[in-house]
Amino acid sequence: MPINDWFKQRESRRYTVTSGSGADLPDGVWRTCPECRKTLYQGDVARSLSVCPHCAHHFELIAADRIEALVDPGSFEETNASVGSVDPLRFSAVKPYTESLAAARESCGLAEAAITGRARIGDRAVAIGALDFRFVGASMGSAVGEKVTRLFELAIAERRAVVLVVASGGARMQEGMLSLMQMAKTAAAAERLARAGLPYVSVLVNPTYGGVTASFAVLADMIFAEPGALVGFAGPRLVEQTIRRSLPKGFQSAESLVDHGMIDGVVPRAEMRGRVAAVLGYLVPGGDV
Amino acid sequence: MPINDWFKQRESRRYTVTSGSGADLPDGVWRTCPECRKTLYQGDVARSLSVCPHCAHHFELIAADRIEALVDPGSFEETNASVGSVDPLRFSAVKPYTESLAAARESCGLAEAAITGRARIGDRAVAIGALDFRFVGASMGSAVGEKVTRLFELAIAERRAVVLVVASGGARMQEGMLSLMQMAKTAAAAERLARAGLPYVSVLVNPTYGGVTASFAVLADMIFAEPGALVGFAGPRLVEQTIRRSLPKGFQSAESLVDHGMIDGVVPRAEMRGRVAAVLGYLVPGGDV
Amino acid sequence: MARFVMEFERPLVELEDKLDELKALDVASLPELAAEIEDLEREVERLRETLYAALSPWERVQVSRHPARPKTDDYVAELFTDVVELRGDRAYGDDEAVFTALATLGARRVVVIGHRKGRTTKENVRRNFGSPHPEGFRKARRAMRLAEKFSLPVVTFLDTAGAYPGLEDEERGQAWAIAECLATLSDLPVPVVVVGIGEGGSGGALAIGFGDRLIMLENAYYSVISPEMCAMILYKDTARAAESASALALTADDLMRLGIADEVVPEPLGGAHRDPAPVIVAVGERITSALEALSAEDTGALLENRYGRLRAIGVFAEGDG
Amino acid sequence: MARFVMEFERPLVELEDKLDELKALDVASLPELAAEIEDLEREVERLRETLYAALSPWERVQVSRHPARPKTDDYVAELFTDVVELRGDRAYGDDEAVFTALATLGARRVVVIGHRKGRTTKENVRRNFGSPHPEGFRKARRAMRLAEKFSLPVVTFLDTAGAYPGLEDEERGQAWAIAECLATLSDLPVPVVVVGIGEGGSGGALAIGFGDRLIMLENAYYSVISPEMCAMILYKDTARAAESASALALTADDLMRLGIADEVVPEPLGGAHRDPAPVIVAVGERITSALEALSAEDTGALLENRYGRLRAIGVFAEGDG
Ligand SMILES: [Zn+2]
Ligand SMILES: [Zn+2]
Repeated sequence: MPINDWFKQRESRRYTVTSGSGADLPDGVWRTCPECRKTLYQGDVARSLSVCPHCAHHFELIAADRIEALVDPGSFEETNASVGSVDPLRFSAVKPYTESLAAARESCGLAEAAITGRARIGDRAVAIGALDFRFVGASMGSAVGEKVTRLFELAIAERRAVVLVVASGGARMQEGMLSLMQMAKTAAAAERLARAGLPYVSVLVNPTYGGVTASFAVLADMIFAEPGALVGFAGPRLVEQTIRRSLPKGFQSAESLVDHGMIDGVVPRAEMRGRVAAVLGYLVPGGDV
Repeated sequence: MPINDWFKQRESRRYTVTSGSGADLPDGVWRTCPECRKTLYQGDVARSLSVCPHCAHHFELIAADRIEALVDPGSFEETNASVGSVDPLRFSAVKPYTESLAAARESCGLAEAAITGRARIGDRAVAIGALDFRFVGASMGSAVGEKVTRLFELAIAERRAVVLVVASGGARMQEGMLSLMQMAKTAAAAERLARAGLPYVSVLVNPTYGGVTASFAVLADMIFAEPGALVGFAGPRLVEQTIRRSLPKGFQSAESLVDHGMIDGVVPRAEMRGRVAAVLGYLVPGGDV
Repeated sequence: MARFVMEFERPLVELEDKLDELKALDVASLPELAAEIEDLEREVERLRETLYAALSPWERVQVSRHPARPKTDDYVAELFTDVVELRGDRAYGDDEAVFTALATLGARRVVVIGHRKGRTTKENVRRNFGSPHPEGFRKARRAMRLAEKFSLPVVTFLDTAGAYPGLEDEERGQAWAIAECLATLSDLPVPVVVVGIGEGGSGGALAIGFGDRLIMLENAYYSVISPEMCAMILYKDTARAAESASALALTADDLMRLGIADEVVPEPLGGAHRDPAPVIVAVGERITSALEALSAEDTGALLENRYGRLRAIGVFAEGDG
Repeated sequence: MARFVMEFERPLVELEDKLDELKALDVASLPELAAEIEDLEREVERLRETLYAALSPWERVQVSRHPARPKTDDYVAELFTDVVELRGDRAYGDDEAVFTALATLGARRVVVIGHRKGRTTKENVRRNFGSPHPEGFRKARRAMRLAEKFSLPVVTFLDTAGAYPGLEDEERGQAWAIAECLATLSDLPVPVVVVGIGEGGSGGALAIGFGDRLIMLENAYYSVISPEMCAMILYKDTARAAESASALALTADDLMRLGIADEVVPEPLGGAHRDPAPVIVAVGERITSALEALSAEDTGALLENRYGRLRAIGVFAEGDG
């Protein structure tokens, strides 16, 4: 559906930042953990930040829950909620891009794959954003690029730290070169933040790939990842085809990224808020602790 | 002999910047090329910048010849010629350090392993220095560190580019920690030059090792090396003992340093002057060519 | 190298071959042949024009990959003097898929950065067919920093299928290396002129692929994803690359329309490889006038404009919700 | 871990063992034993004092390497709170031989950089026994740059036999990585306090081993070359390391005399491992007061003083020739 129609329709069912997860699953439902194959009660999963109580498998979280899990309760105030993708190239293959967008909006209750806004973490003012993998694979088109860029600009204007929770399939090919250029645009905005001496912490969650990894996601002062998150530039299948042999165990996993010097640590979801707050305690301008 | 005696004695036989090489060998002498084993007439060797006419083996050159081979004829004007090492630790093992110094001064006609001064290359004003491997293995003690540091400072004061021809066995252990600290001192001076926006080109010749490689030698904007020059931090024997297997062919050679991304090129001696001049043409402040 | 025939040229090439055969016969002894040759020549000319006059996006992609197409090496050799190559990232290796050098264009000293495909198989193996490893991007970044330190404008040439998707490239931080180039380029305080000469494959092209001017050759492409991979994702069928190429808006004209490219350098009928010299000269002229204009700006304005150019790219809606 | 006995302690340890044996006997049933024990105790005490009171340089080197000696980990755990580790050089690897972190000392937020030896064999293997690879120095440099960006003072702990002299370390530019640390540290616009806690081996120590204050533990050493390697070069005999250690002027006192170190933290008789707690506390106090004094200086003066400190190091003659 065209974005303006969607906005009209949305009036009646504004999405809310919900705690817990399992997206739309009601509490009473049973789920199977893909890692340990145990059957879990959705209510338990939701209460543990969607981490399997048996094997610590980290289930996917929707963007709103990502933010909720990091910020001081009730402190999030969304910005640019109405920025959403259109179909500049009239891209149509298998399914028209407009249909993919409409379906994503319908199922996620979001205008776009990124949610951004102001919040506080450990009572420090931040500009925070999160990507929602359900929305066209959290790929970066013009709208995601614009929202992320505006988030950096907001932070510069208001002297805030930036925190971004990133998951993404990469660039959004349905927007062609407009999408590719968002890599440069967001990287330029991140660079401006850095020049302004303001801190930026990124949290990489499963999966983060392609043009998003190769732009703003890894330009942070400190980078953390969730256990088991896969992060890379090229997808594992492409790499496998390229090298014509099978990939080593743990390839592109958060744990191997630490060994290869790419990130500062693998942090369980339950500890992420504390870790991010601790980093901000050092990097946010202001007096001694 | 004490340095002041040496300076008195030196009056009568000031060393001169001589062209050609073979150090003290008279023209009529025959030499054997260590590479191709051919017998060469010293006069021919000297006329070809001490490069074997058969296999292009680069013979060692004394520091004065290094400078002569790079600068515009007659443009070199030495600075700090009288700075020389003393024996602050009263270091004596096998042979007292003072004896090594006296012997080096006697045989090289130099106060120290470094010669520094002002010159012009392609008519551009430079501060240039060269190390002389004959002088206690061109190791860096207080005097070499001081001369190199003063050279950088001279360049900053007079807005000159710096060109250094480096060969060295590393730090001069006979001066203990005073020697190690020259690494930091010369690196700090090189950093000040960089901050002043002035160019620095280093030329690494055989052999360059240890504390000299790991300080000012590799902090240049562009680094070139002579064919076959060996350059590294740890010496090959120590590396071999450490890894307990034999070293690959070409290990630490100038050619392998290019492949490993450490230097900008291997440049035959006859082309070095042109290459350095070309770089200075780009990096020395001033109008377009 | 054997003559390279692109798929869509085949009908033309067959006619051209037939014409050559006829011409090789003894025309004097076969008077009816002269007329036939004349007919065929007209036919070839007609076909050449219809075939090349309006290339499809996918055909342009093929032209952009033609092995005889002028490469970074050719532009450097023809346009620049006093070339001093910079090598190595000072940390891991010297990636020959990326060329970096100090060079002089007319009376102007610049830093050149370009993807570097080879002409021979041996060259291509050394250069990984122009697909950079992380150290190639890190070398490019070193060249950018040198340009900054000594206030030299930067000229880049884009010609890569993309950053190499190898195992060790991932391990050595391909994404990190590209992202750092993007950040560095975005506020490099010297003029940056980019020329798309052949392939402009995704992040590997973008890493040195934006600045204050983007000059595209008529048949160069620049794309978020290769048409083949796009077809694979959409249709599970690389043979449908032509459709993808059209959908992706990757031609020079598309980039003009989208406000990403600034100018297009025309190519001779059939592609730059059919007559490289005038194309290379034209590129040199375009770079020179771009540098001339940009050098007049002060650094603050230059960087504001560059950011503004990027900032303006993107088409999205802002609802009233 | 079995009790570690340093060569020069052996006579004392033997007496101590004998004393322990006697004490284990039934004193009540052997009345003459009490006197013997008392004598032996006096003897042990006397020997302990003569042995430890004036350690030779080579003995201090051995103490500095004692496996139970407090390490970077211990100082970090005891003195700092809210430690957030920084990992990786963002290009090749995370070298565990170098520890980098954001940490809080009292009320002061700092960046900590330290060589990191392990306590167990497993830890030591992961940490390469505290001898960094190039990526360790590159990680340290990243931490320095972070300190610069966010105006955090830097505190470093030296405890390495030296940079690792491996094949691949050479190939990945060990010398380059160290030199870049030296350059970065030399004008890093925040206070830098260095603590020599154990071994200070050559360039690998120096890479994070100079700044605005150098605090040396009484038995820490800092040397241009290891005594063993020096002996090897001079005498072709590593057994003559003791002579070399004396010649090299590598003790804390030597460094004070040479104007390189600023202060010496005393250790308990026999070395810091015999009673680590007060040593660690004293180090914390020294760092705190150094930071206090340095934070009062403005950045320009700080950097001028740092350069001046380096500039003044060196003893040479300037003849009249
Ligand atoms: Zn589970
Ligand atoms: Zn020869």
